[in-house]
Amino acid sequence: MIVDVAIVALKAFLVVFMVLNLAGILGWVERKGSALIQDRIGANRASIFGFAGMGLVNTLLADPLKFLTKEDFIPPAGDKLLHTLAPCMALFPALVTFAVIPFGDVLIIGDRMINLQVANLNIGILYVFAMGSLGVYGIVIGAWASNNKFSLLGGVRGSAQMISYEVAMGLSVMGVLMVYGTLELQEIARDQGTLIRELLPSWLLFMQPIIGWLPAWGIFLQPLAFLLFFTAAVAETKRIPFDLPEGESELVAGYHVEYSGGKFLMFFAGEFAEIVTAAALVTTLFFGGWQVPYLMRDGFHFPWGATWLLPHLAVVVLQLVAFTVKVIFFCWLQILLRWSVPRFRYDQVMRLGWKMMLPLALINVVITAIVIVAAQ
Amino acid sequence: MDASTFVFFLLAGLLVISSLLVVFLRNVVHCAMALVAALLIIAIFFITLHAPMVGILQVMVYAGAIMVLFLFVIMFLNPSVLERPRAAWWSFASLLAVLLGAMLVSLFFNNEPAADPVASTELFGSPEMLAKSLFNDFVLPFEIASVLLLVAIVGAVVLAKRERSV
Amino acid sequence: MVTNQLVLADYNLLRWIPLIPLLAVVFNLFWGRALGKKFAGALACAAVGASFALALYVFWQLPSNGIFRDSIYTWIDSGSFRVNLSFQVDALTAVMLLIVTGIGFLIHIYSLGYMEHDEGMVRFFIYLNLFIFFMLTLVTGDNLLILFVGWEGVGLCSYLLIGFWYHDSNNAIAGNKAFIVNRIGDFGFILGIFLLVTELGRQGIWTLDFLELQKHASMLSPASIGVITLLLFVGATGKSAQLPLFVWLPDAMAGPTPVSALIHAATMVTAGVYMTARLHFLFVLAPSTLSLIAWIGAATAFFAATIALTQNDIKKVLAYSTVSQLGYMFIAVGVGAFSAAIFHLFTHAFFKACLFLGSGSVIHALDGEQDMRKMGGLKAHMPQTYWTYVVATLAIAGAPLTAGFFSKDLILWQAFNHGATALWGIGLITAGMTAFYMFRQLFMVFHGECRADDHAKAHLHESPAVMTLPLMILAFGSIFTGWLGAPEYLWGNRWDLWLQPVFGAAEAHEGSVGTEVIVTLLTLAVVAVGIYFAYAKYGRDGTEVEQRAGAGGLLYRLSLNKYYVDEIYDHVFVRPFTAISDFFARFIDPWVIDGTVNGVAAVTRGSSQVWRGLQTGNVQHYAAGLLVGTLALLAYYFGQS
Amino acid sequence: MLPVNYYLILSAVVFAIGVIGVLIRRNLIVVLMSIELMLNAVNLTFIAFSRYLGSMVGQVAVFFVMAVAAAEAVIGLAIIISVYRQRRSLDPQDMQLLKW
Repeated sequence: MIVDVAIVALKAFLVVFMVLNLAGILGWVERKGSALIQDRIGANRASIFGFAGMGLVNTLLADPLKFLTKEDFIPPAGDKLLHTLAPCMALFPALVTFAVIPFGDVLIIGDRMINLQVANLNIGILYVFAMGSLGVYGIVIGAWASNNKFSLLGGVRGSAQMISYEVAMGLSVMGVLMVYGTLELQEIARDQGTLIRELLPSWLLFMQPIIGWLPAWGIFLQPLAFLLFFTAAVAETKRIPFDLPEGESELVAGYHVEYSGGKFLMFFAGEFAEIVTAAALVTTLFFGGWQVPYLMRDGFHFPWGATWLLPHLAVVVLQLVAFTVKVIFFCWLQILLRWSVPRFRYDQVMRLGWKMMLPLALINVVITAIVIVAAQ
Repeated sequence: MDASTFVFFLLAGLLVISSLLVVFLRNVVHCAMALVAALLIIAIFFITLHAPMVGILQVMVYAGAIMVLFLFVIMFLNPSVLERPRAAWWSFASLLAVLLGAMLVSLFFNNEPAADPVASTELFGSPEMLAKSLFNDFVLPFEIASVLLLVAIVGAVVLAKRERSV
Repeated sequence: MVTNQLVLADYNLLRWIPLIPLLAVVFNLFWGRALGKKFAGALACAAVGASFALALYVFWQLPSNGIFRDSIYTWIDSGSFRVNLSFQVDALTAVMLLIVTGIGFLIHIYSLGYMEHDEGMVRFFIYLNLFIFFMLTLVTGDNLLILFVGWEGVGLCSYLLIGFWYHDSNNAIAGNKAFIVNRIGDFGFILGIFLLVTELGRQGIWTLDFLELQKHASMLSPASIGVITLLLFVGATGKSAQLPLFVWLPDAMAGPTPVSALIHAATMVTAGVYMTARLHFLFVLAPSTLSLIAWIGAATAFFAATIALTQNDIKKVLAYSTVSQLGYMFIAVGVGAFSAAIFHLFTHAFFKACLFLGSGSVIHALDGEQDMRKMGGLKAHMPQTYWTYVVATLAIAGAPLTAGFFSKDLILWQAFNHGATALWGIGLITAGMTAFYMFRQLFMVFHGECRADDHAKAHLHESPAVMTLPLMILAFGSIFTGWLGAPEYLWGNRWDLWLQPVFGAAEAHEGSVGTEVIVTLLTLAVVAVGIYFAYAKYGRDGTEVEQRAGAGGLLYRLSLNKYYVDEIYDHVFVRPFTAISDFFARFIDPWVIDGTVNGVAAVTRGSSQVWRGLQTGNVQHYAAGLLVGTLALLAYYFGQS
Repeated sequence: MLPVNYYLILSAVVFAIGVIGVLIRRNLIVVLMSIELMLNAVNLTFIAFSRYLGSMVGQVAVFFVMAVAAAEAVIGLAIIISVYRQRRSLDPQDMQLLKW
C-alpha cells in the first residue's frame, strides 16, 4: 500500500521534474536556435566565474533569478485575485496532462509490475483533451484581470482560437482512436509495437512486401491525422504562427502584457511545458510512444526473423531513451517552426481552423471508418 | 465518518459555496469562475459515482467549451455597469427559492436506508458501456441531438451576425 | 295508378339540352366582347337552336308513356334523404321543352334585329341564354329542388333583363319590384317544399323526386296536403302574376320587348302553371285548394281584362292581357283540366309572343314610342307586322279555328262541364273583353290616320327580315297549333291523348256534344260583340282616342289607374315596412345591437386593464410565476402524502 | 456507501441556489449561468440514480442534457449579443417591450 503510493508519487515527481527541466532547457534552445537561424550568436553574456556555457547559464540560472527578483506588478484597476490565479491556471493543465502519457512499458522489479505511466485512466486521451480545454482559462482570465485593452483583445483572441482548434484536434485524433480501438494511451502505445503486415486485410496482402515490415505507427496509418493534430497542437500552444493572443507587434505582448516577475515566469514555463506536452502527445499517438522498432519485451525481433534478446532492464532503458529522443525531436521541430514561419492574420487563423482543418478531419474520420469496416 | 463521507461533505460544501458565489458575486467574471469551479466539483462527483466518461465530458463540454464561450461573450461585451439590486423583489424571489429548496430537501430527508447500490462492474460508466447504450437504445435521440446542435450553430451564426446595413 | 305504366329509361343526351346554352353563356362571358356583337348574338342563337334541335330529337324518340331520365350525380346525400342532380323528360316536359327552346329560338333571332343598335347586345344575349338555361333546368328537373333552382334562376334573369337599361332608374326600380314580389311568392313556395319534405319524412319517405312523390302522395294527411298545395300555389301566384302578386308584371314591360315576349309572356310566367301541372297529383288531392286556384284565376282574368280595356301603352295592354290569359290557365288548373291548361299555355305562348314581337317591331319602327295614342295608320307602312298582328289578335280573341279558339273554349267547356257555372260566366265575359281590348289596340295602332310626330313619321319603316320572319312563323303557329286540341265534334283531341299518361284520363268528356257546341257558339257570340264594340269606338279614326283619353267615368278612371292597386300596396305594405326598418335603423341597431357589442368590448377592456398588470414583460417575473406554480404542485403533493 | 438522498439533497440545494440566481440577477449572462447551474444539479441526481440503480440510462440522460445545454447556451448567448447591440444593456428590466 505505502509502497504503491510511494511509487506513484515518485513517478509523478519524476515526470514533473523532467517536464519542467525540459521546459527550462527549451528556453535556452529557443534562444540559441533563433540565433542559429538568424545567424546570430545569441545569449552568451551571463557567466559564472567566466563560464558562460553557450548561454545555458542564462536560462537555467540567470533568467529564473531575474524573474523571481523582479517586482511583481499588479495593475491598480486590475483584479488582484484573478491576476494572481491566472498563471497557475495556465501552468497547471500543461503539467497534469503528463499524468496519462506513458513514457515506457512495464518495469518489473521482483514480483511487482510498475506501469511506466503516472495514471492509467481508461479514458486517457479524453483526459488530455479535458485538461487542454482548461488551459484556456489561464490566458483568458489573465487577460481580463490585467484590465488592459491589449491584453483583453489577446484574451478574446486566445479563447476563440483555442476553442476552434480543440475541435479540429479532437476530430483529428478520432481516426487514431478508431484504428487502435482504445482511449488508453498506454494501449495505443503498445499496439504500435506490432507490424503493419499483421494488420493488412486479405485484399491488401499484395502490399505486404512493400510496407509490411513497417511498425504500425500512427504516422503510417494516419498521416493526415498527424498533420492536422500537429498543426492544432501548435495552435494550442499559441506560438507562432498562431501567436495571435500574444502578437508582440500588434498587442505588445497580448494577454500577459501586464505580467512581470514570477507570474510571467509561470506563463513562460507554461508555454514551454505545453510544447513538451504537445511533443509527447504527438510521439505517443503517431510515433509509437516509447516503442523502438522491432523491440519486444524480451528483445529485438526483426521482420526478417533474426532476434536479439536483451535483459529486461536494458529494454526498459531503451524504451525510455527512445521516448525522450522522440519528444525532444518534436520540441525542436516546433521551435524550428516558430522561427521560420510568419504569423497568420486572425481571420486566416479562423478560416484555417474551421474551413480547412475541420472538414479535413471529418473526411479523415469517414475514410478511416470505411477502411476499417472494409478490413473486417 | 469514513474517508468517502468526508470527501463527500468536503466537496458538497465547496459546491454549495461556489454556487452561492455564482449567484451572489457582483462581478460577472467572478461568477463565471465560480461556476467553473462548481462544474469541476460536479465532474469530480461524477467520477466518484462511477461515471468517468460523463465526468470528463462534463469538464470538456461545460468547463472547456461552454464556460469559455461565456467568458468570450463577457469579454466581447465587457459590461462595465454593475447591477443595482432591487431590495423588494430580491427578498421576495429568494424567499420563494428558499421555500422550494426547503420543500425538496424535506422531501428527500427520509432516513430509511437507501436501496443499497447495485454492485458496479469495472466497465460501468466506461466509454464502451455509454456508447453501447447510446447507439443501441438511444440512437434516434442521439441523431436528433446532433441535428439540434447543427440547428443551434446555424441559429447562433444568424443571430449574432451584424446586419450589413449597421 | 297511371304512373305504373310509365316506363323509365336512361337517356344521357338530356343533360346537353340545358348545358349548351350555359356553355354559350360562359363563352360569351369571356370572349363575347372581344369577338363582337354579331358573333355573340349568332353564337347565342346557335346554342338555343342546337338545344331546340335536341329537344325535337328527344321529342321524336319519346314514347307517349315514357320517361327519359339523365342522372348526373348525387347532389345531397344525408341519411335517407338524397337529391340527385338529374333531368327527366316526359310528355309534359317535352311540350315545355319545345315551347321554351322553340319560341326562345325565334325570339333570339328576332333580338338579333331588335338589339343590333344597342351597345349592351352581348350582355343581353348572355342574360338571354342564361335564362334559357335556367328555364330548361326548371322544366327538366326531376325533383322539386332542381325545379326550384331553375325557378330562382329565371327570377334572377327576369330581374337582370327588366333592368337591362339600368341607366334609367325607373327600369332598375321595376326590376327590383319584380324581384321582391317574386321573393314573396318564392318564400311560400320553398315553405311548401320544406313542409312537403318533412311531412313525407314523418311517413318515412325522404324524397323530392316527382315520381317518388307521386307514388307516396296518398300517404299525406288531407290537412297537410291542403297547406302544402296552398303554399306552393303562393309561389305560383308570384311567378305567374296572379292576384294578389300580379303587380310586377306590367312594370316588367320596362325591359326590352323581346324579353317581354320571351320571359313575361311565353315562358317564365307560365312556370307557375307548369309547376301546378307537374305536381297535379298533389293538387288533385286538395279540392279546396283547387277551387281557390280556380277562383283566383277567374278573378285575375276578369280583373286584368278590365284594366287592359283602357291602357294606352301598347305593351301594358299586352301585359295585362297576359295576366288575364294566365288567369284562364289557372281556371283550367282549378277545375282539374291540367292538359287544357297546358294546351292554353302552349297556344298562348305562340300568339302572345307574336303580339309582343309585333308591338316590338312597331316600337322599333317609331323608335321607342309606346303610347298608342301617338300611333295609328301603320298598316300601310309595315304590312307584314300588321298581318301577323291581325292573326295573333284573332287568335287571342278566339276567332274560330284559331289556336285561341280551341284552347280557350276547351278551358271554358271544362269549367262549364265541371259544373262551375260561375267561373264559366266570368270566363265568358272576360273573353268578350279580351276581344274588345285586343281589337281596340289593333285599330288604334294600325288603323286611322297616323298621329305620330313628324320626325317619327320620317323614318317609318318595316322591320328587317330577322324580325318579321319570326313573326310569320309565330303567326302560323298561332293558328295551327290549336288544331292539335280540337273538340270531339271536330276531328278530336290529339293533345289529351299525348298528355294522358302524365295526367291520367281524369278528364273524361261526359258532357254531350250538343251542349259543347252551344257553349262554343255562345262564346263566339260574346267575342263578336266585343269586336263590334271595339270597331264602333275605335274603328273609324283615332280622333275618338284623344277625347276618350281626357275625362271619363269613374269606372274608366279606376281601370285606367289599375284600380290604384300599386298605391294601395304602397300604403299597406311598403310604407309601414320602410317605417319599421327606419325605426330599427334609428334605435334598435345603434342602441341595442351596437350597445351589446360595444358593451362586451368595454367589459373585456376594463378587465384587461386590471389583468395586464400581471404581464410586466420582465422575464424574471414570469420565471417567478413558474416557480409559484411548482411550489403549488409540491404543496399539493405534500397534502396528498 | 453513501445513501442516495445525500446527493439528492445536495442537488436540491444547488438547484434552489440556481433558481435564486435566475430570479434575482439583473445580468442576463449570469441568469444564463444560473440556468446552467440548475441543469447541473439535475445532472447530479441523474448520475446518482444511475449509480444506485446500476443503469446507464441516467448517464445517457446527462449526455443529452449536456448536448441540449450546449445548444441552449450558444443560442442564449447569441441572443444576448444581439440584444446588447440594440439596447446597450444586459438588464432584463430594460427588455420589457414585449407586453400589453
